[in-house]
Amino acid sequence: MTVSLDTLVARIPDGAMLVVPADYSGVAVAATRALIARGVRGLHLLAAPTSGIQADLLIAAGCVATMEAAGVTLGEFGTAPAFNAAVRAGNIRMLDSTCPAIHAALNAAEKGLPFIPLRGLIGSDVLRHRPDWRVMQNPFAEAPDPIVLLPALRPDVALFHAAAADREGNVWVGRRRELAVMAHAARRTLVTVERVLETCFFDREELVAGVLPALYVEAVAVAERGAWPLGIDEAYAPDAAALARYAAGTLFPARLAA
Amino acid sequence: MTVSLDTLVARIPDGAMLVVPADYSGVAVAATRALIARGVRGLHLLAAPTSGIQADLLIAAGCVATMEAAGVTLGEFGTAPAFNAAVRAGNIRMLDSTCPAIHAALNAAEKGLPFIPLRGLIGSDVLRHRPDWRVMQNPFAEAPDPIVLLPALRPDVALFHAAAADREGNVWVGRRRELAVMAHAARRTLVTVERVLETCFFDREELVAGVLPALYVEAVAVAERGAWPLGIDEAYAPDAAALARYAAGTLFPARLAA
Amino acid sequence: MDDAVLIAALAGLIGTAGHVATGALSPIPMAAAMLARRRSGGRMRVTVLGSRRSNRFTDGAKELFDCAAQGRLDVFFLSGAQIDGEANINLLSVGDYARPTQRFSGSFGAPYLYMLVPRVILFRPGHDRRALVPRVDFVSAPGWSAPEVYRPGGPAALVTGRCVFDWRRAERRFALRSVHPGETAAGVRAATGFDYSEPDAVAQTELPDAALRAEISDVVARDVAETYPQFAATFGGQGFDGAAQGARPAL
Amino acid sequence: MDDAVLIAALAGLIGTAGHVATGALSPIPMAAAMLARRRSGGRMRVTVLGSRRSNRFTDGAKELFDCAAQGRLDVFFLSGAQIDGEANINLLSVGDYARPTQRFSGSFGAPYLYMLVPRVILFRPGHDRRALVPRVDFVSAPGWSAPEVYRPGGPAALVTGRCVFDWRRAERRFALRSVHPGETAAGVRAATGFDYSEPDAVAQTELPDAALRAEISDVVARDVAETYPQFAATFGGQGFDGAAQGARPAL
Repeated sequence: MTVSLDTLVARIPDGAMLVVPADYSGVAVAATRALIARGVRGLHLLAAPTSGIQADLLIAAGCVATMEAAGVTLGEFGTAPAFNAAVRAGNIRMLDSTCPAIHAALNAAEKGLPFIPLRGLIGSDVLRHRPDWRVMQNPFAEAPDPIVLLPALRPDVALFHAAAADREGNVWVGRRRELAVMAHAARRTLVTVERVLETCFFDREELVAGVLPALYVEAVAVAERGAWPLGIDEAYAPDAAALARYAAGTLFPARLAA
Repeated sequence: MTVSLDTLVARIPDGAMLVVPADYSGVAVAATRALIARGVRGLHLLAAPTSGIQADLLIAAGCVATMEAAGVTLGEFGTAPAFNAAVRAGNIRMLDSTCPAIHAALNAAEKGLPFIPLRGLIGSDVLRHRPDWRVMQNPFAEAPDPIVLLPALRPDVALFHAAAADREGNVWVGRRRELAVMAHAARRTLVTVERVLETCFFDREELVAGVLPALYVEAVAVAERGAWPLGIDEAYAPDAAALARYAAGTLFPARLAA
Repeated sequence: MDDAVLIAALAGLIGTAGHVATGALSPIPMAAAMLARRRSGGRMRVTVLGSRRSNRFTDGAKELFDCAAQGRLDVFFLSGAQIDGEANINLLSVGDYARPTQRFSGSFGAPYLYMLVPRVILFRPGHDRRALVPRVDFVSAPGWSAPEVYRPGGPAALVTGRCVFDWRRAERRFALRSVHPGETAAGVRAATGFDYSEPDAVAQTELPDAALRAEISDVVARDVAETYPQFAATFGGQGFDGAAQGARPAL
Repeated sequence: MDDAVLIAALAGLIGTAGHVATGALSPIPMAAAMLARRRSGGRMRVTVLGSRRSNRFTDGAKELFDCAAQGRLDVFFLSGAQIDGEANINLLSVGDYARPTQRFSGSFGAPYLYMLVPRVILFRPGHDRRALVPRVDFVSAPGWSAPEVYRPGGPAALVTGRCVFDWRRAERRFALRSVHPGETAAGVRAATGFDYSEPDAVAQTELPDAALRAEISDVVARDVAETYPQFAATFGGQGFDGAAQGARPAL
């Protein structure tokens, strides 16, 4: 169950739809650098629902064919330079989305639904540029009531970083339940953790609600400070100085990251 | 925030759609007896997704106009006598459902969706007897692909029993996340608890994932052994002897329960 | 009825599945799943609804259904107050739907799981013409579906107190596979209200030997007793600690 | 720009709402919400995305959106790289969509929240003709919708570094409510690329007195610093403990 970082990322094939979490939710940056080192190509990178340095690193290294996100940003450190350049140059296919649409489409995959409706969106150019989304009349309404239908998003692989796994391969995600949704929705889930504990989370009932069961986890790799320069709530804060250097283009040589 | 049991159940109006959990998930039996004592009438009782002694008590006391459930049973203690008699006599309107449909329709209400699709069900007489459900062609499929659409279930009131609330009115539900879905879906949520703690669950991060925030809870009443003769995982097991007596018709005089 | 025969037969039908789940009031299927897991060297995942120890779900009561739709559940067990020759099952009522002569608990998750779980094993100890009927009064879940209906799952077999039937999907009918010790093919035919295929020579369901019986008793005592204490107490005469509960949270 | 003026003006617009939420990178709206909560005697609920202490959500990142759809969120804040006179907002790009001259982060939750939250306060400190335009290049979220479109929410006001506009829903246009200290109605007109209503006599946005400034500084130091340490450090000169984090779980 526990594998090396290189073995872990070898399970992400070229061309995969890869779903990754937002910066606040446990980003597997160390695994991302290993993935770049292995030279992955043609990813459909799905941010759930936004991404930052992770998307930017992958785009800078030429790994991404399609980027799907509600936002790509370095937050207080500014715009994501490689992402912005790639969009302006038309070097990646960009599927602009909105946070609740990505959450809902992953919920649809989690439930095995081919599609799910969502309120809002009508009149937005986000919808206008998504021919894969549809608008239909709510069949339960008498009066006109258009509503958007989203096809389910079923990623090939989910990849994230968490504080700890236990000896069974269960992963503690706490209140970051979006990680559980990602794992339920994806065909395979790969996780890096700060450490593997010799206990079982299910022996402590107060932890159980925050556990992603091993049932959904294909492999775990230990990566200490694996979210750096981002943070992980349980262990360390984001490294503001390093993120500022990244934004300025000086953290990783030529932004190659590996 | 903390009120008496009588004040709590006074908030359940006649004719309300009342959603209650399955026997394994924290049933507010003491509150149910208080509700019967106050003489509630015309309930649309929605079991999420099944019910046992609670539904049977309410039906026996003539409180229920419509029963919606995937199953009503006393489990190993046999059939629910008042429920079965009422169905055979045609004294209640029965909306037979299936567990995933009730879960999905509550998920739809939680998400503010007017409807949600669900796989399965086609060819079942459960579907045939639910004219409020619809079958439509999956608009994302080229080939014929019929799929069921369920209207959202948005209950007026959710009522359940839990081990503890904290001083802010947050309720710990642990892995019984169906209780959180019920509360999100319902307009108002009323909770009985074994006790109210002087702490705040949010001060202990390992508990947070199992917390239903006070945002969704209108009122809490203390009811020690409030699930009896059912159990609550944190505190006491179901009382098998009492349940057997209920099934035999001798636990509560004339099954009036109050 | 010899529960060990049923447990062994069900475990054989489970085979080498990756993930097996059992529903409410299912001590014999649970024992069979635990026996199959032991044979897999612990690699098989078994999810027991109603158990804290043998249940790793953390996303509420919906997770079983989501899990099935994701294709992460290989084997499930269903039953029926009535089962017919097209593998339709009835968990709801007998007689007219609006005014039934008999009402049961309800269809629970059957209308969904029967269609989504690849191998559903029907288990119905009582085997007579009232249970195994030409046509169920109410279809809680259909045994087969038209080709345009999304249906990755369906019946695999039917195990009763008398015999084991295989489900032949292409023929849409059951086929007698074996009769339990003490039963005959003619006896099964007489007790069954629907038609089915029958080989010229009908095998006997394997009778567990002493070693297998001991293993089954051990499985029941170690794995099943937490969830089904009454069943376990009757089954093996093993002591049961009624106070054993899952770990309690320290609030 | 005097942040205290903006904070006081936003707090006034929040009024007596039951539940206010603020999104990413929103220190001034957060301070305003915290000030409004203090004025409510603590009854107002404030949810700060990105905070552990001021965030009681436990159902993952989707909960904000579900909560809004349930009608449990009264006020939210949005911004725009461009905002036009019909209250359309653009968070995405300038120029042609396929080959933009400027690309921003993305539309985040705006296409949804702008339509579902009853009172959305637009907040955009930079106020010039590049930001407040006749027509946005990309509609991240529309300011108004056709009557058949389900839309319980929409814009309530627009606060910039120069002034406060009310949104007049029936007229589908902004109306100048007040100009901040040091600004004039003519100056606002010159800096604004879209047309709007203007009263004959334009009020001045209230300038916080010393007591209110002290209260705002206190709110920033006590409530905002956990989520926005840099903002708080600059704002009040208050010390900040960079190591302060939410409670860590004992795994």
